[in-house]
Amino acid sequence: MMEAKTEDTVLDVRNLQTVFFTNSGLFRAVDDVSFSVRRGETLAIVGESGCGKSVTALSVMRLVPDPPGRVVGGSVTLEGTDLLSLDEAEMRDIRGNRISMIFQEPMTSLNPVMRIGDQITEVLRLHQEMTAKEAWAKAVEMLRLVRIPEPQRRAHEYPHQLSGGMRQRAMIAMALACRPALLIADEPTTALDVTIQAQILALIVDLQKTLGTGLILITHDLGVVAQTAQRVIVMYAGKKVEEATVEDLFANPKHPYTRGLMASMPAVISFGAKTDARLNEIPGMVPSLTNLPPGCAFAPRCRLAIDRCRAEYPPLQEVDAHHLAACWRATELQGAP
Amino acid sequence: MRSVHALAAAALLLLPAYDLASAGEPKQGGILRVYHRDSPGSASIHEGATYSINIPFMPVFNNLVIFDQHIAQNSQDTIRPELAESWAWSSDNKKLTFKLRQGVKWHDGKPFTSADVKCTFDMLMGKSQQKFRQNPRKSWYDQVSDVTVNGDYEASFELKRPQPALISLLASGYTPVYPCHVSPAEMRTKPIGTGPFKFVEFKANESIKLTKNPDYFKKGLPHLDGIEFTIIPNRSTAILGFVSGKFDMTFPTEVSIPLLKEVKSQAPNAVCVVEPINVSTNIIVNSSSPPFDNIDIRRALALALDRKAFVQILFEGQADIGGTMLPAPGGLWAMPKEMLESIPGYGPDINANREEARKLMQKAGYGPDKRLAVKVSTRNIPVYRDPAVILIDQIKSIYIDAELDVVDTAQWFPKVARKDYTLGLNLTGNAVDDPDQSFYENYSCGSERNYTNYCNKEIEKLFDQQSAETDVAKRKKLVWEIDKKLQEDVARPIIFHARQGSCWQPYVKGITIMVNSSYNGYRYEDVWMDK
Amino acid sequence: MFAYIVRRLALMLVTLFGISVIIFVLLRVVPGNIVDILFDAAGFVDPTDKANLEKELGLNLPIYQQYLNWIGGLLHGDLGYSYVSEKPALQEILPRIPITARLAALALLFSASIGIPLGVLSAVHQGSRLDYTLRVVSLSGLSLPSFWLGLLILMASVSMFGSMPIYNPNPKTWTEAFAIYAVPAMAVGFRSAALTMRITRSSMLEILRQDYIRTARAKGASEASVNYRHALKNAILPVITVIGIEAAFLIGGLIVTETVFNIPGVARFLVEALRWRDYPIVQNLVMLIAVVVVVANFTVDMLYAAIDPRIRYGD
Amino acid sequence: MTTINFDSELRRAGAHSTRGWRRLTFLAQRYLLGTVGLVIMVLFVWMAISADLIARYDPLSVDSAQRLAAPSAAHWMGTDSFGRDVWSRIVHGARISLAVGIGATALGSTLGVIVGLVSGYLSGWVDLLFQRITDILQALPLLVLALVMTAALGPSLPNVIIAIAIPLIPTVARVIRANTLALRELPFVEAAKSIGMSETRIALRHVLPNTLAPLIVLATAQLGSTILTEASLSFLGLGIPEPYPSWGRMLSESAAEYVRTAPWLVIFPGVAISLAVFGTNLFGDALRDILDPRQRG
Repeated sequence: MMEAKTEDTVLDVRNLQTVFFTNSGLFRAVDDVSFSVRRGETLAIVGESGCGKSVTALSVMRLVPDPPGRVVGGSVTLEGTDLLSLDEAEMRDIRGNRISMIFQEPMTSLNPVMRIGDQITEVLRLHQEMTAKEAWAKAVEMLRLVRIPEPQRRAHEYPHQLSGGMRQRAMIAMALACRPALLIADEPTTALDVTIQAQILALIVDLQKTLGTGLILITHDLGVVAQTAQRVIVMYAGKKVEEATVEDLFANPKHPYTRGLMASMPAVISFGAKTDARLNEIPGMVPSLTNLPPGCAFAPRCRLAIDRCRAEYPPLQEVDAHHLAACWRATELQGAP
Repeated sequence: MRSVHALAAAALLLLPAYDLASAGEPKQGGILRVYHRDSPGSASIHEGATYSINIPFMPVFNNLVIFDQHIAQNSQDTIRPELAESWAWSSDNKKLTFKLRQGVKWHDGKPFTSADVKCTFDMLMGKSQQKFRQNPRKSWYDQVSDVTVNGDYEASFELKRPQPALISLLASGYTPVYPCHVSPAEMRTKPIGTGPFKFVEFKANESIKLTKNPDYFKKGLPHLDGIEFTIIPNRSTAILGFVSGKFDMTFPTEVSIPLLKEVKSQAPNAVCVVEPINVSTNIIVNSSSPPFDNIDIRRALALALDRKAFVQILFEGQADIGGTMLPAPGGLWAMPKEMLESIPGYGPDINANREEARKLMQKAGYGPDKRLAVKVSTRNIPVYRDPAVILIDQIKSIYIDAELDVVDTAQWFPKVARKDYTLGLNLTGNAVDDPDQSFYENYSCGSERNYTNYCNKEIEKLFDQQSAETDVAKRKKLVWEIDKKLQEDVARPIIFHARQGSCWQPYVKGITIMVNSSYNGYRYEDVWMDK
Repeated sequence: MFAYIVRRLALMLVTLFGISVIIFVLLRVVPGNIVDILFDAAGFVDPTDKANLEKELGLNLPIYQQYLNWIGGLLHGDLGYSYVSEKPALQEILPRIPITARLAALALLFSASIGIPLGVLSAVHQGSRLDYTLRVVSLSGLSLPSFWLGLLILMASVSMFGSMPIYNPNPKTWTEAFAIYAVPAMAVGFRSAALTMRITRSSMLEILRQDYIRTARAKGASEASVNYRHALKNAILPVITVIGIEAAFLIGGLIVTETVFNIPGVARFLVEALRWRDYPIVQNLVMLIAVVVVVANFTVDMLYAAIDPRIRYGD
Repeated sequence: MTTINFDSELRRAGAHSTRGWRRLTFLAQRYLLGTVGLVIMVLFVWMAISADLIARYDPLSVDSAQRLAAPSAAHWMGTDSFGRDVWSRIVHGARISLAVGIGATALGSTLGVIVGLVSGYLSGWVDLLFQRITDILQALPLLVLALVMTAALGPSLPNVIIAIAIPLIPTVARVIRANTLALRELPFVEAAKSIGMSETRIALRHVLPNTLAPLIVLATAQLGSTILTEASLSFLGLGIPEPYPSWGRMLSESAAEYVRTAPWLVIFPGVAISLAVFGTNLFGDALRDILDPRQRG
């Protein structure tokens, strides 16, 4: 594989498999996905909606709703601990403490009947020995850290009194309150106004730098990736189809799907809608995960598909240094799309 | 149940048998707890026509005379003095004079005098300034021309013609003497009497409370400290209350035969009797419009009745079959068995009767292929509805398909008065077991309660003849003849005379349930509790 | 907020006015009135007596006149006189209110204290055997006719203890006082507890699917904290609304229960008054019940606002 | 990590059963309680429909020789104090209960739909007026309203149905109104408007069918409660009068007198009412789960 486990590695995910049991059949939401994140590094996971990005994140958090979902294979190692072997109580000590997560919808992700301050205090008191007073002071400090004006007053307010951007800042404050080793941000800016998006993103990156946190940024927005990430993995239909450094990926995408994504990227990055924008350049739809074709899942939509693509799934291969791709014709693709 | 019945019959023969059996010095004190079946409309006995009022309020009052409270069968021989010390008929039997007791005080301390007697009966006759809100027994005094007083302690009833039955009417629980100085409206809410118990309070739908009258003119009475009626309209709850000992007594004559079994199975020590209540269940037939204007169809109807089946189903055999007058042994005026069975429809061979009925129906143009469709109207109360269900089933056998039409209480009598029915199922209660009361009220031309407008001038003459007859034996003969004629005319076919049970705890002493009236036996002055 | 309250109050008045008209007309379009009932036992209706009585009671007036008389009196606190007892209606109704109120309060307490925890339990353990059992039990509770339940309780109490709780205005002992109110309250409360449980359950399930519950989990909060600290406080809001609606439901249940347990409260009084066609009592009782329901709904909305910060501070 | 049996997990999730019989058996397993409810309901409906066939005696036929007979081969559920066959009365009673249940629910729902649809669709003063009507109806407890209505209308089968139906209007009207308001804004309604469809037609063709699911859920839930309301009215003496064999009256009238001496008179009607209501409630619950995805657990 691409990089050896180093002491710097915060999270190491190997061959993760998460399936959903539905009444239309088995659905492999995450299929044999591996990646790792180093301290202070930003890893972006990119793909259309339904490709398994969010489930990957939830699998790492062990928050996949069961039933119907279940992590069925692989390992998730955080700072040397295998998370999948922990019992629920041990896992709770990790969540919010060593790994935190920011969700897409700041509107609904905060408890409407609890004050902002209380919600931050809660995470502090769960994981750190603190009096209520200390925790509150710390919460206010966190709010100041995420640049919320008048943090003292805001801490006393309820979520609905804050704007969307403010709420997401509060979420970030909550997520970083315990200085986690890893922060997972699942489309943190999608639901926000365009003008706020950049600010929030900048804030996350800034804080990540200051705190040395590893960051997994889940997005469908390649513009965001270009601005913030060091490495990128591209997912399609539950599988990792390409992995590279940001520079490599943008300069020389090796998977037709990645190329399609890039081609459909508008000049100005402006995805304001809540749902992922439809990609004009890629015909067809994401296939139903319960009924995948035998070969490459992307083959039906791929202009370059050959017979082999339809018959045999391409393995993930190192096509360049530190550049992995799963495509029979990866080597034929050169340069920017 | 048979044993209860037998016991009741025995009590009837031995008359005050209960007292001999449980002889002993009456104990003083205690509050008698009785449940009441419903909330009476008012506290004024004169304005009511239901024993829902009589039972709780009779202990508040006294009459001029009263039926002996411990002789189950009311008759002229059992009439005892109460506010009157004695009474006498004039030689022409047209004046009845009462000598009144002196020193009696109303519950508010005012003295009782002959003026109160005059006031009461003037009001009943509708002669006084003050009026009752309603006066259901005005017709009892049709023959009284005037009530006169002679001094403070003598009062006389002047009659238009001899009416020996008058004294019986005066001895009913329905005929208390009211104080002159209290308005009828006050009597409805806060009755004042001279009786053994004083009125304390009447909370509608909740309770009626009476307390001992320490100044009662009968020395040493009453034994009880008071009587408390708890109003429980729901029979299940009421019976459970009695069974669990929350009450010393059920509401008198309110326990049905099946319910009596439940009581006996749960409270085997309870004393229960089943007695006739002198209420007849009858069919009112609208003879003024088709199809029952046809005498043949009316006769067929009378012939189709299987009275034994009614009695079997509704009373497990414990009810009486007779004509208008309450049958023996409870009743005094019932015709002999042979005479009764000679009336069409009363004969023992039901099938033969129905065969004859079918012939009459065919004569009137009906048959198995052309059945007569009618409605049987009755009130939406089980005691009315249940016999109607049986009636409908029975007349199926004579080509009549009847449909039950239940009528809301408030609309029942207006509907009957409008003649807006073909067949109706009705209950007729008789306060006093006397032909005058029942013949005039139910069968005389123009009487308000003659729902069927039956009017037969010949019979009308016989009514007067029996009423004026002072020889009891002769009067009985006349009464039998009238009763038979009424049945043969299908004026208002009588189906049966109901019986009802009353129960009390074994320690309650001095209760006698009357066998030929359910309106007269509730003075309760010498009831006591052995505990 | 102030404008909202004023508007609500105005609408309440409109509703009450509508009810007063409807109930008034409904009672009078039917043939037969108190006079017929009063005469009923006598076995005949004397037309002159009837006319006199109707005049005395004001039943001969044109219907709008009767209505105006009633409403006019009502505004002055004069509820008229009961036709039956001839006492002021207020005097008849007033002493019965605390009885029913006590019963209703106990029943609500019972229903909330049983229904809410069981509902939460059922939702948290959704799909488990416990959930199934609770759902089946609550559904069967809702399937029993309430009078039947009441009678069963009475019969069981008689055959087990040889005694039964029957209303007594002056209970001698604490236990008696408790039995008099608590047993009937449980009989009514059982049904509404079942209802409360079911609503709490579905409300909880709804809340447990919310994003902020996932946030709470991501924080490392324990299941208990997620369920009770985060979910229940949100889930309780619809439950409060339901308890408000249940106030109405309860009054219906109380009619039957007060009859079975022979409690001289307002609800049974209505049945009796209807039987007697005692219009002043029926009218005023129905208005009373309507006021209680309307005020209960209003209170619940206000309570909702008090608990839910979104409403308190929102426009 | 524990091993996972994929097959059994999938079976539990209902895979491999997308159509036909297997789908049905899966649904039956998934909504076990609902299926039980449906079976009970079907049983009662069948009983009501074929009452004339399965009743072994005339339910109204009185027989003084056979009164209070205990259950036996001749009389499966014994006889009542009139000697009437209880089984036959229960079976015919199913008809009455169904008539009351379906009649009242249908009437109440229809009126509710009209009020709700008109109110939600026309808005303006009509809406205001109709909303006040629902307010008024809602301010009176169901039983109070039904009680006053039956007292006013007098006892008869149609009157009892009307009296029970009227109080059902506001709940239905509210749901339909809310739904209509939401639907009005949806693109397909806008589209229908733009091609010049009449308002009434839009309301009936587009809006109404889309409010059907919540309506069905609501109606099923109300079915059980109407049967219970009838029973309560019977207990208060205002239910369906004789001669119709109503379960409520059968139960309330024998509850006092025959608990010990003829318990079958109390048990069978009691079980019939409770079971029928229980069945509709179970079924209604499952239906809500299926038709109202928001509530799906």
